[in-house]
Amino acid sequence: MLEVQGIDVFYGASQALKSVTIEARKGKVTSVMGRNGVGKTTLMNAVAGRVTPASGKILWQGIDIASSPSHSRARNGIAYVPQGRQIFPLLTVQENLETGFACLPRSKRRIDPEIFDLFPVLQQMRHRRGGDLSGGQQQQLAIARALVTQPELLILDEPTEGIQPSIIKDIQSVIGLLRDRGEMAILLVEQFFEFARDLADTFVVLDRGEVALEGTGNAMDEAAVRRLMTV
Amino acid sequence: ADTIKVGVLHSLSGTMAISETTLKDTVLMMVEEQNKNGGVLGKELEAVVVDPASDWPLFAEKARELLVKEDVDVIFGGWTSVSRKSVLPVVEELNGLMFYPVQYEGEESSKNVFYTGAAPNQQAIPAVDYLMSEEGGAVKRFVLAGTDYVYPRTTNKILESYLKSKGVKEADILINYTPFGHSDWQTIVSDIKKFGNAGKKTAVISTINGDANVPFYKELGNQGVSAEDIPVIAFSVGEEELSGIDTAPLVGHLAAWNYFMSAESETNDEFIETWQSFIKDEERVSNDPMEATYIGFNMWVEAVEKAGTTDIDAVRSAMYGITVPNLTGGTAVMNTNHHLTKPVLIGEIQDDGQFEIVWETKGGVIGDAWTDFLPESSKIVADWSAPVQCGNYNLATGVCSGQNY
Amino acid sequence: MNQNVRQALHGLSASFFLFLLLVLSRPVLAVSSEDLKPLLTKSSWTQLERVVTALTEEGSESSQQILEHWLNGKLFVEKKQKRLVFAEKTPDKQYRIFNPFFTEGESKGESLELGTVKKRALKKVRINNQLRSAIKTALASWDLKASDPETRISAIYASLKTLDSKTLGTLRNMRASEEDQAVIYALDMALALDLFQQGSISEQIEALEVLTSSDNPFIRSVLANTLAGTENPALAQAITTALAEIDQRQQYYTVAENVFFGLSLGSVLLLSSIGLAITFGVMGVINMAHGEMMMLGAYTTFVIQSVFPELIDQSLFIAIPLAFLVAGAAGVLIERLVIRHLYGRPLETLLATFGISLILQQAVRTIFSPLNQEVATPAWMSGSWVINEALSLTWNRLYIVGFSLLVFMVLLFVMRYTRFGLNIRAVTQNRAMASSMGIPTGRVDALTFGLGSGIAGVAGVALSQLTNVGPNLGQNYIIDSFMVVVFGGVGNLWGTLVAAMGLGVVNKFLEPWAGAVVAKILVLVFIILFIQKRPRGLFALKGRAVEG
Amino acid sequence: MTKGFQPGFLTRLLLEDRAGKLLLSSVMAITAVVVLLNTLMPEGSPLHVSNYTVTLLGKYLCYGLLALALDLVWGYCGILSLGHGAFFALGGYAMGMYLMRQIGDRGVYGNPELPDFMVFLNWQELPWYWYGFDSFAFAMVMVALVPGLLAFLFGWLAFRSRVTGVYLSIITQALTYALMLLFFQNDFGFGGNNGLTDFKDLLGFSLQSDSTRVVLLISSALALTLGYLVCRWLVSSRYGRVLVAVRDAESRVRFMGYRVEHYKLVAFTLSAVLAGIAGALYVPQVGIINPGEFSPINSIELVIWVAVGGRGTLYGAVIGAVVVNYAKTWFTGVMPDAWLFALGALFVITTLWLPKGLVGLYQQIVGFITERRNQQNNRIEKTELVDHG
Amino acid sequence: MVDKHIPNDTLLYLNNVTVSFDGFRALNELSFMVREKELSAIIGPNGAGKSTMMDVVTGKTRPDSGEVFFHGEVDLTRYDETEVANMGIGRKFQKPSVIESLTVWENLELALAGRRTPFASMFGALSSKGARRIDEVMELIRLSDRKAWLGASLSHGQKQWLEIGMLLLQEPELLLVDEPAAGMTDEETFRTADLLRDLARERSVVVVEHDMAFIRALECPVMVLHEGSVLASGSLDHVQQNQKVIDVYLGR
Ligand SMILES: Nc1ncnc2c1ncn2[C@@H]1O[C@H](COP(=O)(O)OP(=O)(O)OP(=O)(O)O)[C@@H](O)[C@H]1O
Ligand SMILES: Nc1ncnc2c1ncn2[C@@H]1O[C@H](COP(=O)(O)OP(=O)(O)OP(=O)(O)O)[C@@H](O)[C@H]1O
Ligand SMILES: CC(C)C[C@H](N)C(=O)O
Ligand SMILES: [Mg+2]
Ligand SMILES: [Mg+2]
Repeated sequence: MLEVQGIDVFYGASQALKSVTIEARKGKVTSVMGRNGVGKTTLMNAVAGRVTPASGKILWQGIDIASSPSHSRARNGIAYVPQGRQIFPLLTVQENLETGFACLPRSKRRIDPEIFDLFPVLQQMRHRRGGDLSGGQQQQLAIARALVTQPELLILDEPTEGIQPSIIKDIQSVIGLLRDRGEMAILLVEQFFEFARDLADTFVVLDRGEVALEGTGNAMDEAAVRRLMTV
Repeated sequence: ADTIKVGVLHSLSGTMAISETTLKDTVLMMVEEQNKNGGVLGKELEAVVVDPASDWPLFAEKARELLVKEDVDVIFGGWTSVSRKSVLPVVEELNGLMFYPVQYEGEESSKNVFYTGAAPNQQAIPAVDYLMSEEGGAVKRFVLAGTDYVYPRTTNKILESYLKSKGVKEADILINYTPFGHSDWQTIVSDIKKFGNAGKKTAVISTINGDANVPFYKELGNQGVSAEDIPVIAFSVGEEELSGIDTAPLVGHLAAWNYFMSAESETNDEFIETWQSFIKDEERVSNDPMEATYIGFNMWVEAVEKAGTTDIDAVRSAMYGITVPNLTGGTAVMNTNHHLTKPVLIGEIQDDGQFEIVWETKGGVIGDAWTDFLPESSKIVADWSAPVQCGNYNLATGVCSGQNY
Repeated sequence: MNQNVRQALHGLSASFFLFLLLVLSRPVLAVSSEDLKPLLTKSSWTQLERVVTALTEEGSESSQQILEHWLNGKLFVEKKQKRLVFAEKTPDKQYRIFNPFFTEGESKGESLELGTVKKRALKKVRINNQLRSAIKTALASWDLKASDPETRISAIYASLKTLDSKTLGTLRNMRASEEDQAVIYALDMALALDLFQQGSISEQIEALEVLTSSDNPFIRSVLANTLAGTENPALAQAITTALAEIDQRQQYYTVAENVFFGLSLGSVLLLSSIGLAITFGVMGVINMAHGEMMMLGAYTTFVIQSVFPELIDQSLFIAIPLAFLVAGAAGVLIERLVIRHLYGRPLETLLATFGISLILQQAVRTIFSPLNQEVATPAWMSGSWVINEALSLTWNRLYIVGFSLLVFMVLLFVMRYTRFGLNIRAVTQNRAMASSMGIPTGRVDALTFGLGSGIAGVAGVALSQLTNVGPNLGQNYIIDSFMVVVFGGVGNLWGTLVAAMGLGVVNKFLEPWAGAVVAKILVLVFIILFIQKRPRGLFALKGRAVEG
Repeated sequence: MTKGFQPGFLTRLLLEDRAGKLLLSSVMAITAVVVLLNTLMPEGSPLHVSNYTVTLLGKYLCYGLLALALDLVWGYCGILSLGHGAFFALGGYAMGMYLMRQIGDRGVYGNPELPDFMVFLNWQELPWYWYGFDSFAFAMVMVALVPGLLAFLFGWLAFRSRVTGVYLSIITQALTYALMLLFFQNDFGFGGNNGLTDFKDLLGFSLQSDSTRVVLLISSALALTLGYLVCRWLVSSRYGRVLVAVRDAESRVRFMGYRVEHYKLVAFTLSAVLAGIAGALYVPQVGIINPGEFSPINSIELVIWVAVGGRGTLYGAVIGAVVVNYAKTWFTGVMPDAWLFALGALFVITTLWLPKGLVGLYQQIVGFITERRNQQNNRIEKTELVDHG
Repeated sequence: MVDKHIPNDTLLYLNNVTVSFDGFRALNELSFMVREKELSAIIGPNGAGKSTMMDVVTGKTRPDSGEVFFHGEVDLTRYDETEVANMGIGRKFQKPSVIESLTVWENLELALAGRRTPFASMFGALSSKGARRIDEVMELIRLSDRKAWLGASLSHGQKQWLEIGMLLLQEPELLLVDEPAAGMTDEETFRTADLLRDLARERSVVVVEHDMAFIRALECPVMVLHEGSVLASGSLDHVQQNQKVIDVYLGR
């Protein structure tokens, strides 16, 4: 499905990613881990089209999309739940969800009721402005909004940040559910070790912009990973 | 130098460009024509155009630039009084020579400026005389509507005192001021209507400036204020201003000027023809400040020829008493108070945007730098010839005050 | 004066037909040529006035037409033949001339047209306001017989000032046979006025009862003048009561009028700021070129009218969509070339758009000359809607009020209920995220800016009906537009509506009392103080959504 | 870092501010050269600098001081004032009133009590607010006090009510607009549209003499230098850092216990005083003050000078003011019909290619060099703006 | 004193505070107290009103009803942010907020306790004691080597630390900390917990967090907020047993 092949990303003169290669497959969760500032978000941004890699390829269903704009990637099935939620603050919850319609053909433009089953609070706050929600509510909205686009690749950047434990569990089970349906590939960035470990089919640990460790989920060496995640 | 430089100081951008650009073109045309006739003193004239951009202090700066950097021999320029006031200290300091071609409030006579536009007594007073006459409708009640600044204020002060001297009562005078560029005239036109409905014949004397006129006249037309009921006589609305309005509903409203494009004279026909071919527009109109520019330019040329030099002092003395034909068929004379003698015409707006001349003074009216209708001004005269040789000579005290040299 | 006929005569083709009709049905004139002679030579105003009297006394329809043509500036002397002609301007600036007379036995028809001549061959018969007013009064006596009741009514009111016995006779006869209620009312007024002016004290008081219901300003002035001159206390008392009643009504009209003036000023403010409510309010571009977009719209109207001079009445309907396209396209272009690079740097958009506005102004000066251009008002927008003698509302303002509300509604609908509107809001709130949701941000940005600019262009069409169409048009409105948008609360369309209308009405209620200048100053001070109370405008968005 | 007032703090101030040093020394140097060439070289000599250049330079320096004043509040405190022209004009009017009073009975009507424009409009006596302007000292106090007081009152209201952003900008614009209309009014007693003109002398020196003009130029240069030093000192003190903090995160600063409105008020008032001083120096050099100076467009242009030069650097503002005005002078002379195209293009191009203004270019070059020199320097600037939400 | 049941060492006392936004009650007659030199934790579902409570205490939001007493007598709801801050209440925001265009050192300098008037900051010099304090704190938050970095260039976690450092220098009596551990690695999280415990020796600290491991490490009483009022309180173990808390917050 998604193959990131040796990408380099620069912010001005400083290099944030150095020849990073990862892949994500349908029905699988790929966990990306690493300390603060190692380049996880940058990597996700590159896949979603917010930063352009200086070199390397991003193959999505076999086609190199490294230079296509983010909205066309979204239309090709890549949905993004960014770090920090990025809710449209002045749109209502309903409208926030509807922005996802831009990816859908006219006939498919509806919000799957299942989404409200997953996140009941959104149903309740449907007409409140996104910006007025509490942090955790916004995180749920962000995930729901990504699901509206019926994606084939779901990118989640630290979805548990600031979320109450029960919802973390919910999110965990939602991700598990989505994976088990086998309809989408999931890229998950997470610092919360247990969460990442429990979900990961494969994992990648970044360090200073480079892949330091990778492997399948069940073969994950906790000590090694934790080492990479401390200063 | 092998050319004689003529400075042109008219705004080509900003709010006043609407009016002033035409005058720049007029000067350029005059220069071109003069060069075709062999220039002046055998030398070619060279126009130096700058753009003071409707920015008053910039007028002073540009005047200085023309006089110091470009070394021009004469400046034609200015429209608003404030631009002239801004240039004044500069031309006086550097002993330059400037021709100012627009009607203004008077109360000034500088050694270095020749005023070829109308003084209040060459526009406002005759206009009132006309309105009060039988054929002007024997008006008994007056609305003085103006933009809130010096020219209208002064003109209205003069008119107020003139009207009162003619027996018009305080209650029959309504004075109204509006901001620059005022565009919403509903209330005022409606007030004028009400004021005019009281039974006595009423007229409006408008000193409304520039941009505000179009919306004013549109509103007049729409509210159905017709010239027979309440005629409006304007001092700042000429052919050029009318070219931006559909004049059909305005037929019969008036203006007082020293020149109308419709004046019948050979020089005028010739002038219009040259102008239209110069500007490459058959439809282009001419107006009063253009005539003032025309007169000023020709006078200057003649004075230079007479003096045999472009030396400012020599030219200035040569200016006094110089006569040149004006465009309405008579002659204009430059007086020693630096103002012209010229006729005053009243015209009615026609539906083609022209004025029909309905009245004119018999012979020329001498421009009065200091009006006789304000107590302080009436004491002052301007006379740059010996023995007075001063622009503000106080008859009461015998002192010549306010000179900067 | 016969308003309808006069207006009809303005339209070229229409007038021509009417003209032919009149000409064909005209009887022989019974005025001696000696009487008309002053028309042919340069004669004094008094002489000319005598001609009017002669024609009036003659009284035939033929005289009526001569007077009408004279009044409308269509009566000329053909210089060579020294004869009187009616002349009609042709589109190629020549004149078709017609014979106003015809002798007995001459066959009617084509011979009336005398051919086409150059302007130089003709000399217009002079007219001034004195004459105009004399002619109009004279024409009123013909209008009394007009078939259209409106015309009759205005003729009756026009005759009030000169109620001589002859006119009164006509009026009395009319009263006997008239059926139209409104005309009867007017006739009663006229007769009562006569009674009031000529009758005994008791008759005067009786007449007052009728006159009290009139809103005619002339009648009021007669009452006031009589009051000043009377010594009879009973009459004085009665007049005072009547005047009080009339003035009471007048007051209501004044208030109504002020409200209308206010709304109409408000609608101009609304039109001029609503485009800015999009480009600035929604997109956050400090768009100093907004005024120039309006200017483009106004010039589009001008161009349309010069390209299709025969379609003046329809011109606005062509101009509105076209102005939207022209200004909109300019907006899209500006967005793509400049603004696009400046998102996230709102203050710099001020700098760039200011530069663009300078360029556009100068471009218009270069292309169209720095002079104002003439934009004609279609017949259906000229004049006013006469509600009664004291209250009338101008059509152009009425239409503009309606139009501004329409534009507002459409825009509101687009922003609230369409996908495009949703996309606009999403993009302006978070460009990167909107893109990640599949919204083509570049296109949405360009179209949004185009929409705002296009609406500004449409506003320009409306403004062309009220004010100067010149290079400074935009500059005159830009400050007010920003004031309105901000006062209403940035990003809130309803706020813009209420702010525009509110400021308009406040201004118009202050104006009669404080004068135009001080009213404006007071409104500005009011805005300053109001913002202290509501620091985020009238309709501030509240909550953490805004602060966050 | 800064330890407040200490001997030698000036030297230290300048040591840390290389661009400022450069700017001030060029201002001094150019002024000196112009003054010397104007006074020492005989007229007609190719080296002679005309009095045209002298006044022009003087005017630019006044604009520079004005721009500096705006940059203090806009660049450092985030207050985008679209009404700073008002303070400039008020200072100018205060000076103009003094100059009018200096005319005494040398006016055209020879009235020793009333200025000319009052005489012919039949004013009977001098309005009270003209009292005191006979005295130079009083007038100079007013030059600072009137704009300062207005700014103080206005700021006190607005900052206390937490009016920020465009709302603040627009009410400052409303302020200058209202003042413009007010001063246009003839009845207001300031000469209406024509303003105050026909000045004769200043402290007894004729305004038309070259030496007065030279002195005015030198005064402008000094005022600019002093103004610059004061502003520089302010922004490099802790006060300046609070201002920057207010600009970036106003509410955070409140939670730190700072009275944000007082900080803003001090900066705004000081800035208005500086603008007033600039106006006062400007008036005798251009010879007229009229309500046009209050026009909102003037204030917008002022903002543009600062933006072109580079906001938030102080020296950038001065450079922007001089460059834009020089461009205007130059363009209006050489291409009177098309100069707006050139100026407009200049603004567009600056925004597109020089996002940090002219001095941004300089900073980039210097930054590049120092980066080379000192790899450890990590003061990176964020190039991309964080999305809100 | 407001209530005789309020112990003498109460620092902060919320009495029946209600806040609503467009009809929605974010805080619903909330009452609780914080004692002097006490560390306490607040947990509760997203949207329970935790941040709103802090807004009320710090003067950002005015409650519809109810009072907030500081030191038993001052009603904080009558004061604005600045005054509240100067009374000795510091706050760390949920979203880290440092001054982006100032350096780490300058950020800390601004926070350093001292007179805050414009004139004081113009003329007042930084004492050597103050400078030492800043250096100490910089050491503590491990940013000594980043002294001259701009706030903007710090990573998320570093910003959190810097903000904590700023609060320390403010020397507040009451410290409100909103989600300090968010975005920190586990190791950093525990260090933060240690630090907060340390701080609570000299002042009161109220911490809001969702990370149970962190809360546990704080070793302090816990209060659970739900729909704007207190649902449960006591030790962490105690509230973790509470069925309602499990239902609305912890999950199974
Ligand atoms: N817009 C930017 N400009 C310059 N540098 C940046 C920018 N965004 C990120 N960086 C730098 O790039 C590096 C990688 O950042 P990134 O946001 O990808 O880290 P991360 O792994 O997601 O960290 P965290 O866990 O804190 O979210 C960091 O050192 C950061 O300082
Ligand atoms: N300005 C506002 N307008 C409308 N609703 C608001 C506003 N501020 C907060 N709310 C609502 O009040 C409730 C409490 O919000 P608050 O931020 O205090 O929650 P919280 O407990 O801090 O949640 P989290 O743990 O997710 O940060 C939420 O439901 C939120 O939607
Ligand atoms: C009447 C105006 C058009 C010109 C006049 N001289 C003025 O004041 O400014
Ligand atoms: Mg990240
Ligand atoms: Mg919270």
